[in-house]
Amino acid sequence: MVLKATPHITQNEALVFERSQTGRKGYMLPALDVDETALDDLLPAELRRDDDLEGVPELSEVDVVRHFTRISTWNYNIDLGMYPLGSCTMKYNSRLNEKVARIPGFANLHPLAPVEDSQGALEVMFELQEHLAEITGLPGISLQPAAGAHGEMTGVMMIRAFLDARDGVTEGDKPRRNVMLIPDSAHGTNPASAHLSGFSVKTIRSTSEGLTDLEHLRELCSAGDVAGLMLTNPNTVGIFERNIREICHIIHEAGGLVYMDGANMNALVGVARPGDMGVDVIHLNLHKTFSTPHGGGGPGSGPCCCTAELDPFLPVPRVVREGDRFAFDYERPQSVGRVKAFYGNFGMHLRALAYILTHGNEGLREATEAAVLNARFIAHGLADTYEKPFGSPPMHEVLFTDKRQSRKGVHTLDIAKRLIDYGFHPMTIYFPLIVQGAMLIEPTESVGRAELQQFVDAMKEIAREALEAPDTVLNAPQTTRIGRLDEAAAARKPVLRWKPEAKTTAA
Amino acid sequence: MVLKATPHITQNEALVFERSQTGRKGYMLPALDVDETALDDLLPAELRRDDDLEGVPELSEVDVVRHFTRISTWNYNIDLGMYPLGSCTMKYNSRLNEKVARIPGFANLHPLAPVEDSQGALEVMFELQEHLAEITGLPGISLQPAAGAHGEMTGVMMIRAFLDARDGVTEGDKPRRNVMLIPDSAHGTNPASAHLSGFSVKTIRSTSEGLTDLEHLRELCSAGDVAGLMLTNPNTVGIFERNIREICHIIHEAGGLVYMDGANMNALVGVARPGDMGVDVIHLNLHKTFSTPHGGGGPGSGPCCCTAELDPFLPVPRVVREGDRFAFDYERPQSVGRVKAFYGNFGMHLRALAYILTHGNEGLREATEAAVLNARFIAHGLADTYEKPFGSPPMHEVLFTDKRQSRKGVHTLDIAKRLIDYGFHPMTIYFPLIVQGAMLIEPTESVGRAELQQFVDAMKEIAREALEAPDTVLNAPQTTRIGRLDEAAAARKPVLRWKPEAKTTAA
Amino acid sequence: MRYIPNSPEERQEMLSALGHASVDELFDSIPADIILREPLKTPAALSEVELLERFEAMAAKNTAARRPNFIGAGAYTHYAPTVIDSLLQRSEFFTAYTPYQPEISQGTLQAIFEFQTLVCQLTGMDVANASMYDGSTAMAEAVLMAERVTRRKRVLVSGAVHPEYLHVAETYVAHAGVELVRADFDEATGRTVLAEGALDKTIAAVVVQSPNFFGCVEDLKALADAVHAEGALLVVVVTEGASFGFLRSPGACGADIVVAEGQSFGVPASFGGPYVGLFATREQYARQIPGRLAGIAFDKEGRRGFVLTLATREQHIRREKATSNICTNEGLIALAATIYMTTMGRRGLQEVAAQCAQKAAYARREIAALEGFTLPHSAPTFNEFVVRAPAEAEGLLRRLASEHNVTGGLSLSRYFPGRPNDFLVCVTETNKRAEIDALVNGLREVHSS
Amino acid sequence: MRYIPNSPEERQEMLSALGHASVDELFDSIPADIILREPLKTPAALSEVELLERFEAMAAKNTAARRPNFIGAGAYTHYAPTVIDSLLQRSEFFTAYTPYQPEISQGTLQAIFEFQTLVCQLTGMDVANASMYDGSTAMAEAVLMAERVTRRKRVLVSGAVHPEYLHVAETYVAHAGVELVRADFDEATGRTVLAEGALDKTIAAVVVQSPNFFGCVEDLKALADAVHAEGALLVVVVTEGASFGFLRSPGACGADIVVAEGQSFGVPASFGGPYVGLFATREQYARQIPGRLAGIAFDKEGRRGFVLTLATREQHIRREKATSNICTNEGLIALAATIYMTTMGRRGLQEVAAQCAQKAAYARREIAALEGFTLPHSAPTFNEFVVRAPAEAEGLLRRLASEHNVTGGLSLSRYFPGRPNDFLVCVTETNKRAEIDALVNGLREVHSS
Ligand SMILES: Cc1ncc(COP(=O)(O)O)c(C=O)c1O
Ligand SMILES: Cc1ncc(COP(=O)(O)O)c(C=O)c1O
Repeated sequence: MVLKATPHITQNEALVFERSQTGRKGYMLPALDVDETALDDLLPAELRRDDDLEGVPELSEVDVVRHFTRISTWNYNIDLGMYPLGSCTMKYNSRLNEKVARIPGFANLHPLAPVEDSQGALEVMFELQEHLAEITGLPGISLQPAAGAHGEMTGVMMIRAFLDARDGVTEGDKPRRNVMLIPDSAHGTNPASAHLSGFSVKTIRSTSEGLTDLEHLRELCSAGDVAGLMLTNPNTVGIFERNIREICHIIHEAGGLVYMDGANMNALVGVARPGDMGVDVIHLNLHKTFSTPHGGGGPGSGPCCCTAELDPFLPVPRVVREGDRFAFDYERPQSVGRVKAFYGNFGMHLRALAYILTHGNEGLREATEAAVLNARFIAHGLADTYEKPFGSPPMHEVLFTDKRQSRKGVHTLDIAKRLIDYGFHPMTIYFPLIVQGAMLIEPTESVGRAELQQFVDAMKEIAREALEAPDTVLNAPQTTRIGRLDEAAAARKPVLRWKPEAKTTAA
Repeated sequence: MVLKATPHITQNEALVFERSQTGRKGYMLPALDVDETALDDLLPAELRRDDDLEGVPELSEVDVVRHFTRISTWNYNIDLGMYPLGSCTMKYNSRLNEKVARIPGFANLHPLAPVEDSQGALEVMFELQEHLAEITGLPGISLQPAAGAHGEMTGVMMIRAFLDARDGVTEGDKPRRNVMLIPDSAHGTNPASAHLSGFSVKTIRSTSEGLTDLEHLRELCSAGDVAGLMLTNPNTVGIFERNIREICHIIHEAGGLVYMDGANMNALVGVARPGDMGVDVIHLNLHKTFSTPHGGGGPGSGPCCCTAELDPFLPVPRVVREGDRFAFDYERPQSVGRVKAFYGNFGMHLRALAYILTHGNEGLREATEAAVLNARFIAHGLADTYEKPFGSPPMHEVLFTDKRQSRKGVHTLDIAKRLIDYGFHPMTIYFPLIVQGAMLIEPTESVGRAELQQFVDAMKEIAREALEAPDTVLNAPQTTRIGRLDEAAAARKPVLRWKPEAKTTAA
Repeated sequence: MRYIPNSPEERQEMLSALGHASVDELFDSIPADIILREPLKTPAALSEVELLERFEAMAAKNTAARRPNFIGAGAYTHYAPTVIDSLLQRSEFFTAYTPYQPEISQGTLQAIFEFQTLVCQLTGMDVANASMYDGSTAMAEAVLMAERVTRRKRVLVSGAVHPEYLHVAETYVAHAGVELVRADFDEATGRTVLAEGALDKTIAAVVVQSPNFFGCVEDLKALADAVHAEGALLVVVVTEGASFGFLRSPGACGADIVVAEGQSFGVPASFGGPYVGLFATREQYARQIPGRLAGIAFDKEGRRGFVLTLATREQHIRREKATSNICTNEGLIALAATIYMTTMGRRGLQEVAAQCAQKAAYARREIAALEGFTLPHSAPTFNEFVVRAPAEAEGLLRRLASEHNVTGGLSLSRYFPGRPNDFLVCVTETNKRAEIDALVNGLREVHSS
Repeated sequence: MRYIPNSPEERQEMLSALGHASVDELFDSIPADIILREPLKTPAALSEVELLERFEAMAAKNTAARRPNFIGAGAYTHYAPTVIDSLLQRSEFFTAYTPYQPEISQGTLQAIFEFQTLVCQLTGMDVANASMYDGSTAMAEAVLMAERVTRRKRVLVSGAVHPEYLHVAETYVAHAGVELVRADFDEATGRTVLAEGALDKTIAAVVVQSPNFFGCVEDLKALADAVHAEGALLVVVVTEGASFGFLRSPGACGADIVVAEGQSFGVPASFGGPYVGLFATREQYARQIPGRLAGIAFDKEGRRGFVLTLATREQHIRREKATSNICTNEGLIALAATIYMTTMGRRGLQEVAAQCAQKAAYARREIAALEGFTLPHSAPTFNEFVVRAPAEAEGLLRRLASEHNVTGGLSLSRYFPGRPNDFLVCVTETNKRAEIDALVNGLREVHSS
């Protein structure tokens, strides 16, 4: 087995505040070129800052560059290799897209500049909307939501608004249909978004096959209070809900609407369209399927795509074409309103459009095929070694558990940490919650055969270690500059900011 | 002692050729938009390539990005910290300068584009020339040489041409004055450049103080065949040649000219000017003093600066101002000719000009002061621990030797390797050749007090280890992904390229 | 497709090894009737050259991006030191995920911790989170948090907060059982006023922006005293982060929650996003904060590191009971802001703020001296102020753009149809005196012709 | 100065700790009479904003950079994939020094080894070095090496090598005891001819460029045979690296030393530099190569790594006896070329070359069909060719630029006063058909009006 990684000397680095030295400067401004106004004429003293920004660091430019360069080297990242976080679609973030987003005509454009002088930006948004509509099969699009959860909130609020419009708001303030059905396997943002939108959440069970339990669904629907269903498809165990048409039918029959969490669209683009399945509204994660960089936690972009029926309820403003110009349309009286100032994370729209145009229609499908194939490769490679809780062939991600290893006291967390020693970023762990010790592996299309094989080999090797030398796994990682951190202690007595007197070493 | 560095997991990576897989593609071109010509009409088969470029890698863009990102992480670099290579002036490479060099109006400009449509580029060169003239006190400038050694060659060829013009070329082909004096402490490029320019090299001894031996100099000059002297100042042991006026006088009296190797100008900018010392011609290393990035070995830029007397001998073309426009002047009959196609490493000229303008005249001096101060700090910190072969206070770099440590079998090489474990790039070692076990330390102005202190502490710790645990030092580095490499074996049976059948593991 | 490592041939081999005859078999679990039988009707692939040309052509149509600009109103033009983008573009930062595996994510985690600290320092608060989507959603989350903290259902919002922020808050609270009540606005001063009786024990919080949407600096201290007297919280919104370098911090004035837009900290205008929401509060409310938090942790050997902490507030643990539904935040933009604050530093943040205030004061003076133009509000301002024109602002600004190549400000009629002649002018350290003079002359000429 | 970490106060403290009263004492070893007493007369410091504005203003004067361009002649406009510059900008690459400490420089070393291999593959040679300054100096070094290898003192240089390369070689050999003799040039074919008797046992090497300066592909095989018959070396110069993807490699034709300009491999024109010189030769001459070489080495545990090797050829060891004086080379540009060759790869290098040849053939045809314009040379070409105009080329091209916004080629009169009507046209894959058509139409119109 070729070793994927080896420890190498890496710089340590304190906090910026600890590096700071009085008098250092990392900036220079042009000299003030207007006649100076006396301070008190600018602003009365009692409204002025009086702490001289004490504590804010003072550093030279070199300090800044070294500080952030050093700490950056402690991060794993996509450019170093496979990043198989299930549900996260960590695919290659193209440099070309970064360049596009930095074209001055976009980067320097103020969101409130006159629309006639911002036509290029509106064109970008409009074109992206068109393509997303084609990809999802859902014609109504808003690019305003800033991330997946934000898109969920928008989408379920649209369901709320649609139902209210259709059914009327009965019984004073409390609307009639108030239940949002969510599978037990769903991502935490789904119930959180539903709750934020005023729904009460009921959980649908999954079958032993890892699919939505249709019987349970029907049962829940029979109560007559169902507003809708939030479903991820392929679901969070990586399996396509093959009864999707039926599911949608049941919900529709019960008077509800179907929200699809599009986090897993990387399994479907160019192959099948949510609109064709009966879905009413979906959000996409441009920062997953369409490769806009995750940036260590964000930004994302979570466009909402919906049927023509739901279109009037999308957030304002909408980007519309009027002849050969583009405009913002605010006149949507049924709209849920605004979910964010301005028009969404435009910089991400640019990148996603660049992704779609660079791939081309055939490339989009090719990426889907390659992503699913890679997941299958892993599923196949590990089938004999790890417990696969569900039999169905996985789509773009595959779920295993630590069932076999945990008998020896080695758990998912340990396996994940040991993968670090083998040079990999671990998979998503303990999600979805419905299986114990979940390990959700999503290689994406951005990994070549050799590295997939290395991953399979590493996982097998860890399984062997779990049997033969469990301590190696339990004490992992051993090759990182810092070991497992005591997260429980951190949460018990949280230190969330630096202070001059802060205790910075262990007791 | 705060640990400066710690090992951390790092990706391994094979050669691009080993990563290559038939059929992978990392590029896309626009489709050919002209009528196709039959291959044989383009070029007869016997002139066409017939090996299908076998062996050239086939990789996706992701492969390329991962390959080069991974291998990059094995490099130490300025942005990680102090890089105290003596004689190399590894100072901060500003990002701003990189941006300047990439402005499309410069980056996309063809060197043979009409001069009237390239005025901005000529202006850059002209302005840089003016500033370098002011900084060196030498009015004649050519930006053509591509590096220090290239500047040396240019400069000594100018001396040759000047002497020939002054004295005539006597005795057939062999000119009368043919001896170039070079201190034994000089950089290897000096004798090599002198040789390339047809001079025979005579070596001047250094005094026990580390200075040019004036007596020896006078003696060598008395032969009457001296064409010139190549002197580094501050010299390569980091000491200012305080007799520089006298030295120049001796050479001039003997009918020769003085070439100054300007590699160490970081000790002098804004403080003293070679032109005021009596120097006739100098090269600057823009990639040292003026912070253009070293790029893992280059590019450099080695402008030649000379007295008005030598000006006619500078390479062609010259950049000149004619009223309010700039032009290339080729009409310099006495010129040594051309040393490079086009006009030198223009991209480096841009960066150097940006350096000069960003620092401003006061900042240039400030940098010099800070650089010398930092070297003094180290000199002082290590004075008790390492042998300092020369007593004079150092300028921008300080020389120590391994004399004390070598008694225990620990040599300069070992100390250097051990510094790696402490998170530092080693200093320049075994240069200059005149002292045994040389360690030449140049911190530059780009290092803060804390890191200087860390360096001093590390060096002291190593000295302690050399006494108490010499094996730790002898077996260093221990924290890198690869250990000391067998350079002797590599040179005995050199493998200088990959081949499909290449043996890639040790015998 | 050049981003996919495995070549078609390799993929065919892999398929065969898995026992598949064709790639279509991979999708066997999808019912045949919903399988797409035709290629998507999106365009065919473009090469890099073609793609860049297309985007450059679209960018060229954004003529506003090439003009001196005096619009602020939630997005501010400040100088961003070059190092910011150069560091952001390290793949170690921009291609990393949320730092769920701390051992190989310390770079991101330490940067978040530094961001949190800087936000606390600037706002004058105790704790700050790892970021919200932007200022507007941060304000909406603050409203929801105030309800959680106080268990009261009514929130008084100043009429001088950014209208789009208000609109967002309305959307967020629509189904949360929280009622937004508009606080009064004094046209003469340009400040928020709490009408007699507006405040009582049913009020969870009062939300004010300072400098407010009209550029006026609010008297936060007085507001805080009034609000606290009723046991409510004071939520302070800041859209112009540069003001922190000059104005008394909201924390020092008594704010309980401070939310801000961080775009001023080295983030490009980029037609409205991505930006970054700042969210800070007092220590005692730490467990009610929405979003991620990084905190210090130690390993077995006592080495200091950082982890995401207090996760039990969050959706992935608490699901519908979470403090917010936010998951992905604005990590990279928070990093940009962190690098900005660090590079400008203690002195630079103050100098930028001072230059903004000085230049705005100059512009204010010059415009006020123009015949026909007045300044309707009397309260002190920072770098933004309302001008009342002698004619419809919309038309005036349009002519200013086309005839004088200056984006002169934002017509208030966009949000306030009742104020057709008013427009909002923002001046930052990037506006040269010559630009300000061009604006002033332009106003004079456009008006007089 | 913001690039200097230690603040003035810190520096004062350090000075005091070292026992100095003032900073001037640091320079005590410099005689007082040569110490500068006044500040340099260079300008005062500029901020980033001001600096960028100044450079942008100068760049804007380079109007040629914004026009379609048909000049090649040693610098070629090819498409450079975005990844190149993005990888080059990793500080790990661009701020590293020459890899003298292999344990912490393996990234640079491995890249050099890959570069050397790629150069061998493209040129068809056995060994290549880590780079020379550029193509012109590489050619001069090849001449000197030929002398070392053969111990003969005369070198026959084709009159169809780039005139600036020739000029550089003349400078380099001026004091090396090597005589450069001009080989004949056949105007009809556009190829080099070795006149009867030109070759004999005093000739160290014959130097030809192919495609030569006039774009004509030389018959290298025939030349090699003739040259080898006299025991001399064939030195082949290539200025247009893209040609390697289409032309028989010099190695396959019998070249002994191949030197080339690598600018075509993803390196911007940048007004002439930095570029990168390629230098390759046969195995048996490896120890005569100038410049650095990376080779494989192993550590004690048998792990493969790379080191700079055969250093005894170099100036830092061998001093005046070194094979060259070169020290700093063009490392980063060699890396750019390596990334280019790797990204384009086996297929892309051939496709670029084919497109160049196709587009040039199209342009050639169209121009040849213009009344009054002829193609003076009959030999096959790659992507560059000479056009004979019915009038002075210089004036024609000037009008083409000003009236049709096209840089139509290079007037040969720049180097060959005797060829006033000839100009050299280069077409690459980046020239769209519309640009070529504009050139052709422009020529027609300018000529006929
Ligand atoms: C299945 C699923 N749904 C929703 C989300 C939430 O998306 P975001 O993080 O963009 O808010 C995620 C991503 O983490 C997810 O994996
Ligand atoms: C003292 C000295 N002289 C000359 C040189 C040669 O300069 P370059 O490497 O730019 O050719 C160097 C640099 O290595 C040097 O340190």
